[in-house]
Amino acid sequence: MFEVPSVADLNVAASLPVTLLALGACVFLLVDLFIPQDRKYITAGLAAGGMLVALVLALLMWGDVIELRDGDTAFSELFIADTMTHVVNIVVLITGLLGVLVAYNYLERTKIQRGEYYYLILFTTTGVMLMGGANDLAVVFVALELLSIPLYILSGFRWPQEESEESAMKYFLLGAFASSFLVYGIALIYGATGTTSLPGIWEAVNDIVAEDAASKYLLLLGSGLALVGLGFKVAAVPFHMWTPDVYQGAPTSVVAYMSVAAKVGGFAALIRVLVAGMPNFVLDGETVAAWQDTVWLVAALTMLLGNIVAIAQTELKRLLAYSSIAHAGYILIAVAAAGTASVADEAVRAVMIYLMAYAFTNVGAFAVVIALEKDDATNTGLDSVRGLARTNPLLAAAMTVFMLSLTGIPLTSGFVGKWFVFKAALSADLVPVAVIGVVTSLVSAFYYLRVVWLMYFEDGESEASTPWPLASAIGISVAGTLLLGFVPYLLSEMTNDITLAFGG
Amino acid sequence: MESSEVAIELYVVLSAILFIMGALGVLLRRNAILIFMSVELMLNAANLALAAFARQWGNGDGQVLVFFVMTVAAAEVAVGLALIVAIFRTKHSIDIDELHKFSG
Amino acid sequence: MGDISLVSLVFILPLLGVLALIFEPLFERQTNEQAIRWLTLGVSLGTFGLSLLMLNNFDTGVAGLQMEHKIDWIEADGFTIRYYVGVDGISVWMVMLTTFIMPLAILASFGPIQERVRLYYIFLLLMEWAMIGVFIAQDLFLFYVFWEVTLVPMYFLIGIWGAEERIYAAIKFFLYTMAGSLLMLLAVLWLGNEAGTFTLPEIIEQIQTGELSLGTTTERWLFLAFAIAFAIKVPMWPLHSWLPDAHVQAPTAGSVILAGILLKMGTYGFVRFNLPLFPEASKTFAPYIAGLAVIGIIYGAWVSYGQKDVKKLVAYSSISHLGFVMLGIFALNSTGIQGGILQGVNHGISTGGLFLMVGMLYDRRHTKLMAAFGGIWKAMPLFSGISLVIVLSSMGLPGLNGFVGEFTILLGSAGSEILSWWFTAFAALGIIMAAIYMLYMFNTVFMGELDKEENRNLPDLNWQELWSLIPIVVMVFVIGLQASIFFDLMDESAEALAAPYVANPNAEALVELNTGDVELAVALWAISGAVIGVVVTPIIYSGRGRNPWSGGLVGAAAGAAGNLLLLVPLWVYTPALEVDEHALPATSEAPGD
Amino acid sequence: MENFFDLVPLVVFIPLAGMLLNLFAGQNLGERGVAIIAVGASASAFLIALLLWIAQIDTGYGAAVIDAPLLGSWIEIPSAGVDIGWQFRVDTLSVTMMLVVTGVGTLIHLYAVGYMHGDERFPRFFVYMNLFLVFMLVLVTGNNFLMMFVGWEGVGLCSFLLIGFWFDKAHGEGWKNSDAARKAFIVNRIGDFGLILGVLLTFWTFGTLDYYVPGEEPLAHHAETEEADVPLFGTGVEEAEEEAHATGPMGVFNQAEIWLEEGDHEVEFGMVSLSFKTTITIITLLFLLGATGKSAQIPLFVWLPDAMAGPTPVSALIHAATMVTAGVYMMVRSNVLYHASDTASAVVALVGAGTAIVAGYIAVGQWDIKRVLAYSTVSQLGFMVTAVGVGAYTAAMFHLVTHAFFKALLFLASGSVIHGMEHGHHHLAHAHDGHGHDHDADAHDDDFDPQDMRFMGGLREKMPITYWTYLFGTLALAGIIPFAGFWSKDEILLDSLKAGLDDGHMEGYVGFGVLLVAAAFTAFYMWRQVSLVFYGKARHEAADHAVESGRVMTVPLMTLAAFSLGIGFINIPSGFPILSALFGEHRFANWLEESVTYAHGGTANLLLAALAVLVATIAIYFARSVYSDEAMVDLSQDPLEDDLHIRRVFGWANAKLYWDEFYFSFIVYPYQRAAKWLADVLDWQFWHDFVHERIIYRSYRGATDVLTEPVDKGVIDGSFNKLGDLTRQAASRVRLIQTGYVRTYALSVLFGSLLVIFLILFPVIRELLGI
Repeated sequence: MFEVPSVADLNVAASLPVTLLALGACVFLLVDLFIPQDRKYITAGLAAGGMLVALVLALLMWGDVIELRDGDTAFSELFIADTMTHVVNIVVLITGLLGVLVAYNYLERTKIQRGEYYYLILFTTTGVMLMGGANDLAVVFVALELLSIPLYILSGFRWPQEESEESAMKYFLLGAFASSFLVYGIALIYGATGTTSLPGIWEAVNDIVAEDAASKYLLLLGSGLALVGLGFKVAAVPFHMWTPDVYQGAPTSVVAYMSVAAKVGGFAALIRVLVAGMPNFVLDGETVAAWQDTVWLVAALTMLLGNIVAIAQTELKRLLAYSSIAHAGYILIAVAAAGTASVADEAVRAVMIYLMAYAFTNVGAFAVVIALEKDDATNTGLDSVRGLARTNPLLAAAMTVFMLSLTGIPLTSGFVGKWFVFKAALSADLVPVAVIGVVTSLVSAFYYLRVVWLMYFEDGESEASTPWPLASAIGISVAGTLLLGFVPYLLSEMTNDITLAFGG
Repeated sequence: MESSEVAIELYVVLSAILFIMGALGVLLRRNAILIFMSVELMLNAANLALAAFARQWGNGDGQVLVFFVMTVAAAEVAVGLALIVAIFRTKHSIDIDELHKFSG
Repeated sequence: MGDISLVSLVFILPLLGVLALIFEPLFERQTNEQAIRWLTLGVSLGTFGLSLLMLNNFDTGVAGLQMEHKIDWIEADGFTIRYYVGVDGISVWMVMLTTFIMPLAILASFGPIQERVRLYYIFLLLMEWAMIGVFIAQDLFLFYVFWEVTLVPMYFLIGIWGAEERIYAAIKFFLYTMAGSLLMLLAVLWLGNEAGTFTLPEIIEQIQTGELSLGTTTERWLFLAFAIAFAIKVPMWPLHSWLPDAHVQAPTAGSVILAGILLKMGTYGFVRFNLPLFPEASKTFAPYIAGLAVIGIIYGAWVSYGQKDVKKLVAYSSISHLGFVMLGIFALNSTGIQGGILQGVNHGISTGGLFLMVGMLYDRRHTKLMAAFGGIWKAMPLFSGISLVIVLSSMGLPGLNGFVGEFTILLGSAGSEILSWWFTAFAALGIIMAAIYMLYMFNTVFMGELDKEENRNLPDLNWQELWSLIPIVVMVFVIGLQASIFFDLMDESAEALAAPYVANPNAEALVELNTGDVELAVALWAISGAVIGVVVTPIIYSGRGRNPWSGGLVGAAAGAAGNLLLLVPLWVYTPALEVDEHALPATSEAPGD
Repeated sequence: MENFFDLVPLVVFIPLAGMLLNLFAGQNLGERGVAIIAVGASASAFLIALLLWIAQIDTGYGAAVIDAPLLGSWIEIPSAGVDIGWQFRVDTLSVTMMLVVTGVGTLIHLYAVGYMHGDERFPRFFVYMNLFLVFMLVLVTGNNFLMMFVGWEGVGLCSFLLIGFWFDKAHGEGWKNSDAARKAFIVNRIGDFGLILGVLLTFWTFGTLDYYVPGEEPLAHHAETEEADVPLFGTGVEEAEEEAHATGPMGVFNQAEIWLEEGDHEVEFGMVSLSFKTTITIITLLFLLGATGKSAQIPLFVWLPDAMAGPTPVSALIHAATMVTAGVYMMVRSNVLYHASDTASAVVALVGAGTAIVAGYIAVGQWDIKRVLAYSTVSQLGFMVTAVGVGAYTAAMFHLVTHAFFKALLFLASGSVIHGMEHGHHHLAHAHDGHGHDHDADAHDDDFDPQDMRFMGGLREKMPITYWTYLFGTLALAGIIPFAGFWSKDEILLDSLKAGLDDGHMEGYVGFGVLLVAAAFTAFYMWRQVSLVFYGKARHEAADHAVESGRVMTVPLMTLAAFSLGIGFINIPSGFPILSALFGEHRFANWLEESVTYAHGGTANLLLAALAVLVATIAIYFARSVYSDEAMVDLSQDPLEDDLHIRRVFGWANAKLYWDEFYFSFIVYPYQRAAKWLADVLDWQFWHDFVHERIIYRSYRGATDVLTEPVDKGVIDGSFNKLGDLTRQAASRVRLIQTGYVRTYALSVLFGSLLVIFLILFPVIRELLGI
């Protein structure tokens, strides 16, 4: 009953970037042993180099420079390398690179310089890339764990310090708790459809819907639990409680990377499982996917609570934590919009565009927080920003660009993301949630503007240290935010031919 | 073949009960290690369900998944215990109620 | 696509100016502020020159867009968003106003602005770039982008260089306008979805050929969404309370640009979007918006008479002037529209002048209270002479620019097929009230005894101030005496725009039947609200220890306003209430929605 | 001679050039240079007016429409058919006005050179005077209502500038002048509100605002039968017929003629549809409102007396001779409209009569020399307006012309008196500072006011020329036989009586009766003034030392005196014994008929003439007896007040019938209080603070407080604690459970998952339950 898969099935070439990076990470694991403590920058260099190679590969594969049959599957249909996978690879590799750049001096300064940091980042990136291309529930689960466990360690990286430990423990406990929900969900889905491979599930769902079999309740329950597990990862509201504490406790360079990577992984999973796996899961008497209303309500809840609570925050990292919750809400709108069959592709593209735009802005914002942070990891309160425009005009200008992009002011990538998400929502007739989205982004204007107002209108003496790697990271993020804002063509072109292999 | 087998629903109900027991365990216990055990319990409940469905559907996917889950659970616990040791060294207690530094 | 059209050049130049300002320190060791000032002035004058070039090869015979420039910007699935700019009769004068006012604002801020000079001029040029963008954008997405972008530099201008409560004013300005514009974002998306494209001319053409016919309710909601966003910007009467804050706290150049150009974006929006895109809804809402405009005229004039701070007085006068502009636009005939646009230009010039004047007084005496002045005419004769001309132009003295605009608007509204003659009568009242508050200001500040010691030896105008006022005086006389130059540029486009509203023979019947009984119902509804307000508020007031009777009036107003607000969704959703469907031969294929 | 008409634009552009020259180069030209330029400009304008007059006589009273050079069309909107251009209209009516304005204007400019000598803002004064001439001539020569409106408000502006000329006088005097100036402008603006609405209505009714299109003749031109009132088209009906159907564009008046003849024309525009008759009535009434504002009639005359705060030449030129007559000119210009609407004419007549009587009565009780003349002007304007009301357009214009001369004379003479008094006053104090005139009245004792008649008396010997010229003016104004006033006033009385008799217009009788009484008042208060100022003995040392004014002031006085004697002879009614043979009959009436279609000269009625003169002489005799030399020794109170019940009557007159108090308490103060309330309470406290701060901003903060505190801590903890207790009981009291923070989050995850599961199963549950 078990035969050895032929080499053609394996087709490792399709998943080159992922496999390359995974091997690289393991090699660096070994190589790092031989690098003395004071020359840890070599590991950083190697990690960055590895990611750069993977990025170049991903770009080439996206551009069909390397000939391979599109939508090709590897590892006997466990992994699929379609355009969406490449886009996810590009986004997460860029975030990884920025994460390394940002962490380079920070670790030195706050005396937590250890080689493990870099290849833990590599492992997380591999996890996200794997999730991007998951074509089977098993791979989804494994990728999720591969993505989460290094993050638990990373958030506890400054372990002698209480906060960091506490945030790691919280993150770990709740992470494990939530992933067990996911597993149980997968089990039930498997129970209902009889297979764990997503195309298989897709056909099974067609039959279930056609015969209106009893197993549809099992399927509903399973997808609900899977939604809980992934909702936690993406920090949607009912499961968001961990985010503020973990973001505040963990070292800022980790948070910078984690806030984007975890989201990209979470949303890739949601798209693979819900949108690719069960788009046709339509109960009788309805036109849209069964799970659309739930996702839609969770999105609304996330936006409302994320934005409103952010207003009362007085600590910068906590404020950015709630803002990242709010932005998860905006992306969830697009995921909900994907429920309507006709709008699925447009909605998925909107998710990817938003993630790309969000990556640059958020990493940039946290990079500025790192620049402000003192060596003993304090001074991240809101008034650490007061009067920055006088002491360090360039940094203040960069922070303003990030804040405007998070608010969604035009000519910044944030606006482009919101434009596409709201457009997808409107074409899927989700008008109420679009209105909530618009109103909450008005609310968000208030607390983002407060940061700008503290920097420019008030005067205080806030000084910031920007060594060259951090400065270049901020430079790249600002360039990315403005470039994507000025020329959204890049984004729309990149995501233009994302079609879920077996959708429609 | 069916008559002598135990009905699939029983397995699912059992795994559901186990799952809920695990969840309550996580909520009520104050000792970190016991919380870990409850999480393991929940994962194993899922394994049970998977094995039962695999038998019912007659294909190997479920069993493959069980092994995945078990290995991952092991890795998870390893990391978890390392964390507990670290916290114990600083706080000299693994009661998770001490961990409430953040607020608001 | 071929050659770069002049319009794009006018648009790009300020951006190049900004980039020059940003990268200028690289070429120069220490930043000397004079160089920055002259560079900015040079760029804005260059833009003005280019716009003059654009003006003289503007072909007055063409109603549609000219000197277009189209580049594909975003190709997403199903729709392409283009960088599509062009200029036609309606927007040519708005662009000219922008390029005309900016050099003056820059020149006038040579003196007062001394700290963070580079940042200041970067924001000014960004403002100019964004404002020109708004007026030439022909793509919904492009328009929305520039509409929002104008907010950011003005937020900083008010916030950093403003007066005491600048932060509060800046935040309020930003949030107020953004709230409106977010509504517009939804409307733009919805319209884009329905029409399948974001290019404005294509959508208008679809609507005119009946290819795209929005149902009455959708059309009304879209009209309202656009209308609210623009009404906040204009500002129309109930949504005006951000204006005094923003104007009073902004630096001189800031309030000149704010009053001169930013407010016109609102009126321009109505003309560019609401009228062509939603003919039926415009016809239905025209009397109510014109009613608000007339209230604005009278309310603005009356409140400015009660002011003690001269800058606030000028700010409220803008509400009154723009009430006239809105009345002109919603007279829905070509005279009214052209009058409205010209009055927009006039208001930009005269109120720009007024704010420059107030700024110069503030720089000398550092107070804006009128009581602190008196007899300035004797102390500063040259300044007072020029101020007299500007005051007269803003008061609408015939022979100057203010009168021409107001007369054409009143002409349009008198002959409008939508507005009853009550609107013209009450609007004409505005002329008297304009004289009252303007002369009150001129009297208390310029005439009377030079009895206060500080006013005795105030220095008269220096060359920057003089040269920032002279072009304004020249334009006041040029428009005042030769208005036809301006009209024949606008005529073709305005006529095309007003065509659907004039051609409909039984428009009168349509409106007559429906406004009659509806007005009665609305009046009763409002009165009942007022009665409740009068009864309820004293109870609340007395509860909080304030004398109950003072609350009565406030309560009445709140009650009435509350009820009226409740009305909006009520009648938008009930097409049955409208008799127009039956009276009107089915212009659109599907009667009703 | 035809091309002389092209000179018309020069009439306006020369004073404009004069004004600009003085404005820019005034400071360094010195008084002489400025005077030369100013007077020269006015004189050359007068010369051109003369040339035009000659050209017209030569071409048989021809008319022409000339386009202004340099300026293209003013407001031209092809799509709406709006085409208003800068065009001048030269016809007999406009030339008459030109002659009056520039003629009297030049004399007053000359006089002002002397009067304003020594004032430090001397050039600025002449800039405003020339600017006034420019606007007045634009008003008079404009060929469309809008150009007239430019002149209309322009002269309002000049009167504002000139009234407030001494705005910087000390001791609150300056503030008083500025407020008077502002009052004048605002009251004029209220009048203009009516006019602008009238112009709007005219445009939409006739499609154009032009009086006449170039080359167009006034239609009812040939209907000149004398006796009966002109039937609509009289003899000239044939030509009118074919002309009527000439399809070309036509001016306002000719279209009106045609439609009147058709009778059933409906005015259709926008939401309005009215019969032509009612439209005409509305237009004429709105024009009347405009005229009352400018020509100081009943409701809006309050600004003229306060306008006396300006220098005397200003009062003479603007507030007596020219500007205030603009309203009358406008009504005469649109006589076709007024003739067509009987109701409007009736209202005009009544307003005119009312003003005449009220102003005449108030003038009796005034002490300020210029204020008496101001009220007398208002009353005389009332005469002219009544004339227009009863259809006697020629009489109105004739009275306008004569009044311009003798009222200007009276004002200049009073200026010379004031000048003399001040001179005496300074001389008295031996501190001959010699700068400026009556704006430094505070030199010695504070209550001395050079304009108050109570300090004058016995100036006959000291200022002989001023006395005689003043006497000439008084006799002319009172309407004594050879003087100009008699002819024009008699014409008006005759026509109003005839309107009553022939056409049965009731207002004719009322007008005649009221005007007769007003004439009596006029004679009385003028003689009262002469006796107070010139007869008896000096009541104040300043009057003792008063000195006759210089030649530059007395020469204009003498010329004006000659005119006020001779100007009456240009329109001798037909059939008058000697003089009609001597000077020709109705020369002025025939002259006007060319342009004013419904103008016609009346025949002489000797009985009525005698009656008018008799009434005047009785009034003078009565004044002479009351104000005899002994009665005027010291004037603590007016001799009239001796008798008890007359004192109350005199008191009311002195208090100006409380018009100002009425306006202030019922209109001005409530407006100000409402403005304050609106600005402070409604707009700021309620709308800005209450709505924005309390409702929007506070709710922002409220939402965040609610969400951050309880949600994070209270609500979730609270409910979970309860849930915790619940589970505790359920778990049969295993050790007391105290939920830590971490588990709060775990609880929230559980709570979240329950929520999600419920939501996702919701459709199924609903289907199961069959809702």
